[in-house]
Amino acid sequence: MKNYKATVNVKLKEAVKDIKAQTLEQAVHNIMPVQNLKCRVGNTYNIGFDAKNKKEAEKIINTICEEILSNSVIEEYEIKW
Amino acid sequence: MKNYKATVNVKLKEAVKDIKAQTLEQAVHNIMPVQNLKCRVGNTYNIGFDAKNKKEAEKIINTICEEILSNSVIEEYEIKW
Amino acid sequence: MRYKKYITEKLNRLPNEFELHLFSATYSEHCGYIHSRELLKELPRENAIFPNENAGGIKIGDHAILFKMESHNHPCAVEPFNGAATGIGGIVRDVLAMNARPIALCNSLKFGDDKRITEGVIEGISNYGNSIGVPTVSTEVLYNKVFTENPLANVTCIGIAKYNDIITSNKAREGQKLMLIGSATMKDGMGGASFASRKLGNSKKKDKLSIQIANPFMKKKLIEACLEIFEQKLVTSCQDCGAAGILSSTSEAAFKSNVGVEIDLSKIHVADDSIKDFEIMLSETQERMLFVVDKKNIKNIENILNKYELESSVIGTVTKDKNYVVKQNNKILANIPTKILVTPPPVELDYSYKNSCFAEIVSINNKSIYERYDHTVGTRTELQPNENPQFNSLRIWEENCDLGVYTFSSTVNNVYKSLINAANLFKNKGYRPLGITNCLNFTNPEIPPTMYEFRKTISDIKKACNELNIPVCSGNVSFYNESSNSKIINMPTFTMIGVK
Amino acid sequence: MVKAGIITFLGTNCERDTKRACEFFGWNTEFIKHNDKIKEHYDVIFLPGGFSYGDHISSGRIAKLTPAVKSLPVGKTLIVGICNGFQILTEAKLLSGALTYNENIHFISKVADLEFMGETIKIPIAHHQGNYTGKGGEEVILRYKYNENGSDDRIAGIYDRKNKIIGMMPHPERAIFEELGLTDGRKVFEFIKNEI
Ligand SMILES: Nc1ncnc2c1ncn2[C@@H]1O[C@H](COP(=O)(O)OP(=O)(O)O)[C@@H](O)[C@H]1O
Repeated sequence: MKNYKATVNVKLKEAVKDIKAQTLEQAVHNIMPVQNLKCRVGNTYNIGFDAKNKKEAEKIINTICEEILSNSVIEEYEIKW
Repeated sequence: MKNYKATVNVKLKEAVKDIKAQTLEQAVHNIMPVQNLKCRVGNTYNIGFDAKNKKEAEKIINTICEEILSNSVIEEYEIKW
Repeated sequence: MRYKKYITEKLNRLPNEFELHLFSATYSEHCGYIHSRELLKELPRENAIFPNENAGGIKIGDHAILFKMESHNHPCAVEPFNGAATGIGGIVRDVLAMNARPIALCNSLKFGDDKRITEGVIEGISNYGNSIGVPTVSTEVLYNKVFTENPLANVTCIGIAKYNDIITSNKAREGQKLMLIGSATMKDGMGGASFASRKLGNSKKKDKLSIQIANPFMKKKLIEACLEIFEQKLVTSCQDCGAAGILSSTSEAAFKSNVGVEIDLSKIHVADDSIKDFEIMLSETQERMLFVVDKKNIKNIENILNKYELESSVIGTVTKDKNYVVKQNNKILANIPTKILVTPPPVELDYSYKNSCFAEIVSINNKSIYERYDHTVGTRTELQPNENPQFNSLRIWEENCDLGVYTFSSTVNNVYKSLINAANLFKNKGYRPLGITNCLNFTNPEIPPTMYEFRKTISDIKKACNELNIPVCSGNVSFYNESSNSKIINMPTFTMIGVK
Repeated sequence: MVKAGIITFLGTNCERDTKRACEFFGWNTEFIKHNDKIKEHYDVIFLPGGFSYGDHISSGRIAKLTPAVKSLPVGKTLIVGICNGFQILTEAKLLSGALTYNENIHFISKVADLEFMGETIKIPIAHHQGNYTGKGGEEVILRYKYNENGSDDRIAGIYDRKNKIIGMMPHPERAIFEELGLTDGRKVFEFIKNEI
């Protein structure tokens, strides 16, 4: 068994309106003038666990991403090891 | 004016209980056996904007981080350009 | 420590360092009611049920309406979201501990110019109350700049129980076991009790360690699990883990039951192995309850907890000798007569009069605030908040009646009148007032005219309640609502209930 | 007599309200635990509102993984998701689209005017993520009269007739009893009964 650590980044697809980002942009404009401001908001998950090998580790992370961390209708994800 | 892009990562300080991560760990355990699972949950913000120079850009991002994106009592943040 | 001499005399020996940590919590203003306990005894209690328990109330038919108001002012100043959320969490536990299902929440908030505090507190209340599925039915929001650094967040929880099934904290018997239910203990909320009894310093750095993290999901599971366990009569006594956590819950249960307890710290489920012994005792980790149970019931209780994915540990035993004993495996860390532990020394009270300043307080309550609170969950809410967000009516299906609920505050000069006015509001709407709960938000009691105003408030509450023939069922006191630069105007807050 | 099942997830908080509403119509109603497979026959199965799993990660995300949801008798029994139940059904891809944060980013709790079967009815809404986006082939059965949360096309509820699945954000179970001043929820329950 080896310990693996992955960072998963989940964000809304480009075409989906990002309400949190809009709110953030508004909040920034309320405290100071910033030009051409564009924000996107996402979630990050740091996940550590034991697996037999990299292949098994990848399978585990993929399952977690597909089943729990993202919704393919509106989100996409990226895994970094 | 130049365009700058920063990625801000906000996460709970180590000592703070991460209740979402607890739920995530439990959910993973409910769908498959994973050993030694440890999760932390955070938020990522991609922020693009115009500024005169890097120094001004840094000032803007720092203000956004301090005032809007993070709560210094329980969170810490990291900026990547 | 300020009371070391007193403690040494009482114990007839020097207390050790661990014991001193325990005393510093139980002798704090927050736990020990140092400046208020004598005066509180004057409040009219006739017709109130369980006025000295976790939550007091009123009997209606075969049921009891249990309610209590609590403050979370200091935590809201430091971390508004979690401060407000854990305030609700705490008051819900008080009602839950008595085997009452929480059916409504109320709040009275006072804000100044700090937008982040205003927004954080409102979001904290919204997030927590909505998640646990208890409707927020009555809300008051006031503004004055004196509350900028010292916001006031008072929350009331109302619960309903079958009168005969109510569980109290005073029934522990020799040989029974102490069970700690819910979240694993960690360092959050360390020193909260002494923290709430201290004015906020210039630097908030130190205070930052005292944050309690709210977990409404865990609370919801705890509510359902506790009610299921209580229904099966598996628990003799129950106490919530609030200020000073395991220490105050176990010592209060022991004292009220006239027994002793022996706690073994090595048995407690902790989330963090680096936690120190005294930290385990004082931690204010949220979403925990203390049960006193017969040994034979432990397995059944654990089975129910498993269904809700909740942890627990058997942390100690009830003993006959009335001593409060804490061990780490076989090593004895503390051995104190419980009575000494929970009875702080009397203090000198300064009632001198001094002019206090006047400030105009305005309501900023509006739909952008109360529309963030789920007020209809639970199928009891009879009124929509747009007409009067402070007044609502709950359907008590169990007794076929309606319960009026009204939350309001008053300045010190207006206490009598505001209580009479509130009762008139009930009467005009066809409700008979039944009782009140209160939260007394005051400044440093050591500096005049705080105690003068406090005493006047108590006597005006007494006068109004006697005239209205209603009891004070429960309450809370919050002193030290001041920072180095500013102090609040002293303001008592009330939730009145009535029946139609 | 109608036999209704209500699935309870950890954190669910509208199950008792939904049961009380079903019982008002005389339906035989029981709870189904999240970790039980659904084996019995029901005429209608509700996924009630409330914050299952605390809405952690995303609302409905974790509930969709439970044995109860995985064993839903799709196409055989009428399935009704209310509020969080609707979110669970979209997360499980049993209904199309997704529910994201309300346009004003806040939780919204109020009595909303809704268009339902050609008339306007008043029913409470109480949600944080009710902003519906990306409709598929379902029929729209409920629309906000005034777009409360930014949903595409003011959509508040949809119905997949083929698979017999209904999802809605409003809470008809909170608008049944005269004592509480709102009774339009009865119309929604009558509709549900007719679709069994
Ligand atoms: N202002 C008050 N009015 C009436 N009763 C009060 C007041 N303050 C405290 N009490 C009562 O004193 C007891 C102890 O209060 P507290 O320490 O806040 O309880 P807990 O530890 O359960 O939170 C409770 O029964 C409470 O109702």
